[in-house]
Amino acid sequence: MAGGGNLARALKTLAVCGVLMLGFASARAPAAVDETTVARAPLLRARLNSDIVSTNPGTRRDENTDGVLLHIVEGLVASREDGSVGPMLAGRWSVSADGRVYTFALRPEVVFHNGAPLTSAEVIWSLRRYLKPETRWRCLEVFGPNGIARIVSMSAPDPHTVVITLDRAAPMFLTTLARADCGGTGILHPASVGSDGSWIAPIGTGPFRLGEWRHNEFVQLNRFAHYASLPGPRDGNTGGKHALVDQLRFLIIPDSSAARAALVRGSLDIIDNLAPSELLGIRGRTDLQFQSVPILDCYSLLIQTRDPLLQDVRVRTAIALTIDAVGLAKAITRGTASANNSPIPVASPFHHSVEAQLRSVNLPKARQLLQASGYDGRAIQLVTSRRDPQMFDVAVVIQAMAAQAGINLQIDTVDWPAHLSRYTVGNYQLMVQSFSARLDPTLSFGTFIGDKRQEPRKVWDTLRSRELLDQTLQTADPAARQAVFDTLTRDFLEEVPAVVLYNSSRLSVVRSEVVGHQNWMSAQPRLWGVSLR
Amino acid sequence: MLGYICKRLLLTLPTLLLVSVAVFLIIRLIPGDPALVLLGEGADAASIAGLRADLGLDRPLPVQFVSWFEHALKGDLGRSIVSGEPVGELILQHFGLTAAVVLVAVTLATLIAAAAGLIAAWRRNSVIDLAVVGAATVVLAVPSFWLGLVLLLLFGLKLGWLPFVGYVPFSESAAQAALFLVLPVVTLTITESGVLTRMMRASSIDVLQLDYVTHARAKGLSERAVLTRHVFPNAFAPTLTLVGLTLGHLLGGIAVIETVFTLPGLGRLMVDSVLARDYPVIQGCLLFTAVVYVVVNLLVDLCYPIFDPRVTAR
Amino acid sequence: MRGRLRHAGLNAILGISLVGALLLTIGVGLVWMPYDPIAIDLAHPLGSPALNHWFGTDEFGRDVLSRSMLGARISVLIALATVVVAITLGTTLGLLAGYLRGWTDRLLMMGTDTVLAFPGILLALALIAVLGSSNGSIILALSTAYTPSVVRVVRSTVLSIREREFIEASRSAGDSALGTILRHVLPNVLPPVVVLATSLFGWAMLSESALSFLGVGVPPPAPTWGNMLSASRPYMDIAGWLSIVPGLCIAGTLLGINLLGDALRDWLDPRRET
Amino acid sequence: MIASAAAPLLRFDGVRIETSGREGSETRTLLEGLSFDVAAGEFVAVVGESGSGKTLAARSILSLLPPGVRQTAGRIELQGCDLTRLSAPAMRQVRGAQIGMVFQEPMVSLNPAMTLGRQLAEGMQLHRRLPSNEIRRQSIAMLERVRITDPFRCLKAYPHEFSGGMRQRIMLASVLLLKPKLLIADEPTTALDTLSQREVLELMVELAHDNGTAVLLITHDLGLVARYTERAIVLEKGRLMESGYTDQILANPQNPYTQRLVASLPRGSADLVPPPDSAPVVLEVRKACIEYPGRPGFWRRAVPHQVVHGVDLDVRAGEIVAIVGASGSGKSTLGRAILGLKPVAAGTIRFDGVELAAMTAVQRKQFRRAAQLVFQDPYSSLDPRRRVRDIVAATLRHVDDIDAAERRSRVQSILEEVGLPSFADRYPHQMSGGQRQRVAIARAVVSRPRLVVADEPVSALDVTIQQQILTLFQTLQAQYGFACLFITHDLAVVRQIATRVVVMSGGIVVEEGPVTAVFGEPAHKYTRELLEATPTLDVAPLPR
Repeated sequence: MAGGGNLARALKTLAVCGVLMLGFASARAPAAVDETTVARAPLLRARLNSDIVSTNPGTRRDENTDGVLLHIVEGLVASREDGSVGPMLAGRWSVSADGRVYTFALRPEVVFHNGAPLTSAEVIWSLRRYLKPETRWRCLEVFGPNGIARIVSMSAPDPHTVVITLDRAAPMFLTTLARADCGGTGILHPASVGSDGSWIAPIGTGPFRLGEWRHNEFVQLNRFAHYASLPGPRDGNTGGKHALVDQLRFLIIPDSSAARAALVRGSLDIIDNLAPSELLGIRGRTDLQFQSVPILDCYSLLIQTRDPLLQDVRVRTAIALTIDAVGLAKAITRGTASANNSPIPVASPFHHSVEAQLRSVNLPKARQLLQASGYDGRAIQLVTSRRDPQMFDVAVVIQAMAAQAGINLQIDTVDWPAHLSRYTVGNYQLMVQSFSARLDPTLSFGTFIGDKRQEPRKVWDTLRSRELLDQTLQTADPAARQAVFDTLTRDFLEEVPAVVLYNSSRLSVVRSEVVGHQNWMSAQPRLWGVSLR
Repeated sequence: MLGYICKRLLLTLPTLLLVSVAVFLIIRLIPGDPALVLLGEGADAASIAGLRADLGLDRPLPVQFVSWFEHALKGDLGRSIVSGEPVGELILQHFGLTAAVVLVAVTLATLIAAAAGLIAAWRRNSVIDLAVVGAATVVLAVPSFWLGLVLLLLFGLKLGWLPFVGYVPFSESAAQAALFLVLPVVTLTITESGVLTRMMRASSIDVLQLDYVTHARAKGLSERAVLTRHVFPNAFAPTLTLVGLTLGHLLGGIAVIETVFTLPGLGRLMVDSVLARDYPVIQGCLLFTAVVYVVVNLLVDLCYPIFDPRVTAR
Repeated sequence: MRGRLRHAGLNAILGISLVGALLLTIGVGLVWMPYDPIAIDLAHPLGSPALNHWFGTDEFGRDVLSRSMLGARISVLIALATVVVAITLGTTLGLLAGYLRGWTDRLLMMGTDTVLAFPGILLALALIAVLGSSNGSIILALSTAYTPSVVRVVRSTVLSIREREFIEASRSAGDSALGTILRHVLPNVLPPVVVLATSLFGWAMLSESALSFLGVGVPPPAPTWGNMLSASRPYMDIAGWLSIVPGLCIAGTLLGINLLGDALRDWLDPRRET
Repeated sequence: MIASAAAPLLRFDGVRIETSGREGSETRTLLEGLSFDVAAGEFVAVVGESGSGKTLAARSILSLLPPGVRQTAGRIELQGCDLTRLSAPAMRQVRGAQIGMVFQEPMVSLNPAMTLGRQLAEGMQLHRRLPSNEIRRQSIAMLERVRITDPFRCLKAYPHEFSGGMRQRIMLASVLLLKPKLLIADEPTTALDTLSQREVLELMVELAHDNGTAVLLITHDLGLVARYTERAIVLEKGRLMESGYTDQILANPQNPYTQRLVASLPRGSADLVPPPDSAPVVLEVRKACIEYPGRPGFWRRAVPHQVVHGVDLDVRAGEIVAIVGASGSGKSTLGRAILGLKPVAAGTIRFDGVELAAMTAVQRKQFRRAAQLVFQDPYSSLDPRRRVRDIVAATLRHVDDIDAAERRSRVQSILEEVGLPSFADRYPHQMSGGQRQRVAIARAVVSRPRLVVADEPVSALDVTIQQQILTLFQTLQAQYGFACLFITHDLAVVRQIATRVVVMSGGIVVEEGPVTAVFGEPAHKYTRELLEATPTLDVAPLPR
């Protein structure tokens, strides 16, 4: 179980280095608009590029689902703008000296959407529910045998105190609870599920309550009048969370051009995840405000090192030498992304001079390598899909670039499920893949490094890389880790198990009437504290 | 009559069964499954296997088919894997919109085609005829989505006369919903009127050469009476068949139009379900459209004797 | 009657010129194109039409004129292959169903009904998903969708032809069923089939572009007018030439084919004799 | 030109009809300077073969010329009023009300999508403006007059529910309801069988007399002209050949074309010799029953529908036997069965003593060569996609003992014999009906058959052509000596060609024997009716 072990260790180490991520994000958000100065607008319309998959936090989910549900439910703690953990339903907490016992003090003023006050009973009920396998909580594994820790017991000494005991120290415990993909471990009122445990609808404590979900049309949230906000400005998923509109409607508009046109027409107020191809269409418009925030995702070209042809590092290097990452990123993202050949994202504090090195295009060298390898111009399949237009564009550009050195790439466009299926079993020669944000370089490298026999989706299967990855888990010292990451980066560039291309930015464009909208490094919509002029 | 209808419906059962089996096999041949889609790129093998078991996808195919078919026979098409909604409701919701657009558009297209085709045939080789034939031919040559996009750009964006996106259901605001449907209906009407006009013109030309038209003229009837009473009903019968075929196909979803105008119709539902491998929805949709196709054809056959009494529904 | 315009002749001339222009484009494209239609120039994306790029450049800086020329070849190839497969298969099955009648007919009709009961675009979507996106699978998917209509047309024509007396004459001369079909039925079925083929060609071209629009068309970077059109979508209002050029190419070709089909129909119509 | 004493009802004065080509293109004259008169209440025939312009002349009266054809000169006067100068609305007042028209094809001259009641009422509403119950009353009365059995039901019925003869009677009713001054009847009975033809024409005469309506009968059938009209005008290729009183023209034609026309009527020939009794029997049909499969029901099997019931028939070598009968009598079906194209349900058919059903493959091949068929419709019996050479050679395709060169020379020589030496490379649509029928005969005869079944081979042809084809057929029969089963409904043809006749009705043989005996003293009622209904030149016009 090398793979599973890796993950577990990685997560453990994250706890150690969690503090390193301070000061990570570029800018703190401006203070939220004071609720009293702005008349509340009746309806704010934002765009989702695909429908949410459920209203059940942290179970059936994707990024859109997480983002929408975090307006409705809240956990004990939540992520701050800078990635650290801050208070949410728990106003404060303490950790025992051995790091195993967490005591949370709940904020007494909080009420559920159904009017019931928040007490420790609901918190314990919610956590127990998440820990049941049949709930299919996304983060159940983290508390399983291979995870960071097991929860030994939960108790409620009084209605506003919750005590959670772990089987070992787990500095990553709170970070995990705050994770968006875990649904922020949102605390729910038991009335959210039926008597048989089946899901009904989320009754949470957030600034909005679920209004109407019309599949593939919209998700409407209504302002929760009795929301008890934390004091202070908006800060990530915590801080002051004021619902400044009566109704919040997420319109599901899959087509990016249609969304842009709708925004220009005024049928939509906010696009917080604009496709770069739409940038030209909004350029020079004074009635729109544009914003770009770098995020921690990563677009890369995966190479199947088990392929008879591609197991030859000369061929892999030759392919890499044809790719002009700067030009590619610029063309595909209209200059909004940062070209990067290292698995460590540009926005990461571990991205330094070694990581910042970009491979320069060298066609004569590429041809020379190909000749040496005996490549005879035979077709190499490049798998991509159209779900994300950028993945498709990357393939087209790479194909054209590789052709300059006489490399014959054939693009195989498959749909998203087929793409995932082929990724999971490693059934490809070359594949364009995008990875969602990994918070730590260990995780970033972890998406590439692993034992192909255990996990066929891993691309970089060398003993040395696996050992180096282990080393990054065994030390908390940033300098020591940086050294290992630098070595890994050099090896990665040398051995070319994949070619990292760029890290993108989250682009938002809002109508000028919209006040207070600010994306942050978490790839999720956030519409509290936003109002209309 | 009723017996005839029952017989026709019974005769389609083998077709429907074939459709069901074919659908079931084809969609399971497509690589990728709903568990992968639901869990996304970072999922580990254990959770994927667990979800597959939850969804019943780990059972042998014949077992899955029989179980689905049994439920389908009882009218239960299962629940969507993605949204958890009952498939029957999901289909009816989306079908309502598609049917509204298609029925209005095909009716308009038929009216336009009947009038234009008849007049063009009547004034054969005149400037009017040339204009009608030319327009119909050009319309045939324009891809519907391109037309839709151009109309959207023109009326939605440049002129701003019509709403652009964010369909409002009829239940919410009928007036707004109608506004949203103007462009899709117009696009579909234009696209479909080309073939129908040509068909109507051709059959009108044939009918105009027949003796009973001369006979009607020899009785002293005005041209208007000759055209409306004698030419139209007879020339319309073949066009009606084509209208039926068109309806049968379009009611199965106008995925392209729905994509252009971001309408939550049946076509979009099917395409999205295929892309999400939402097996119960795909199966339900295809079975449903097969039934629609069969029923529409039956209705057209039942209507046919109105225009051509020689054909009797047996 | 005043102002008689014999546009039948004009139509044929216009149709032949349009199709001729298409063939010329394909022919020229075989030996010469202004630029490499695949080569990207990331420094000059979305260039407006100019002297060096007559039809401008696309989002990757590729020359639209060169891509349209190559696109003509691929689009026509796919449409043509679809027509050939659908017509060959459909005619064979239609002849069998119409001439043999009985169980062959019933089974074949049930088969075509089954295919027709599938929404065409979805059938294509599913088949392409199973087979992978390639020219071959697009041709197969499109011809699967179109074959039933050919079967129906051929079958109904055969049903009317087999009642004509020359079929009896052939039988009384001692011809076998196969001999009669090949010698007398097939040649008489061909005229409507030829006319149908021209319509099919148009439909195939439209469907290919619709498939591209839905994201399962001809795999890039090979340009077809359809995938050029669908790729132009985000730039419709800022780089209109990207959609106008392939749009006009499709419309012009289809217009030419339809006009040619009309002319063929008139020319093959036995009634033109009287 | 015979001047009528009274002011004429209808006057044609120098009428010219041309195709209207585009500027610069050639116009063809279809009717040249036609002049004639029709007096009130008079019965006038316009006689001519296809292409004579007779139908165009009729249609020009009501300005109903087909597109592309124009009247370019002359006047057409109705009671002194020039119809050609009328405005369109004024012309519509004349149509139907003053001049009625009955068309050739009863199958396509009534609107199939409209009830007969509405079609009958249409003209009355337009021209008479009567209340609907009065229209209904008159319609029913008229339908009764044309002997429609259930006129009430008829008003609600659609045309397809009636036979051709009945439709033509209904058509007549609808036109005569308006009591026009002139009735134009364009080949009104050509598509009907002998008995229906007689019925319709007698009714027409009766009703026209009662209303004092003049009739312009357009026809190619001299028998009808002789029987029903007082005066006739003869057209050929758009020119007037002869006009005058019918009996005079027929008895003593002056114009060469008229003479040819009259001469080409089939007449009984005395020189027909039956084959000797010793001649072997080629064809022997015993108790043959033939059926058509019915429509299969959903639950039940198809119930077959029998059309021929136990027919016996012998044909000797070299003998010509005619089978006559109305349409639906089963005569064509019997012919098909004799050639093995339809199985017999019961009974036997033997060819040269061998039963068809029991033939070996070799025997069947020989049989195919020895027994040939000539069809009625020369348009449908020749494959439009094959050249004449291939059509004729097809019969020899399965004959093994001749090589390709022999085959070519045989085809060429038979084409010469049928008078088409240079037609080998033509397609059927490049030939006239008579020429096509020659090809059909060549195809049948080229394999030197012993039996030819000819199914109404001349009924679709013009009179003069008919005569040429019959003559050709007789010549070939004399030369090659094949036995022949000649299926026809035309008794005159029987007289000319056959020595023995078999009369069929309702799927059974009602009478059989030598032609002279059967026609001279018909024993069966059906034969008598048939003989009576057949118009011949010998019958004097009906007394006025």
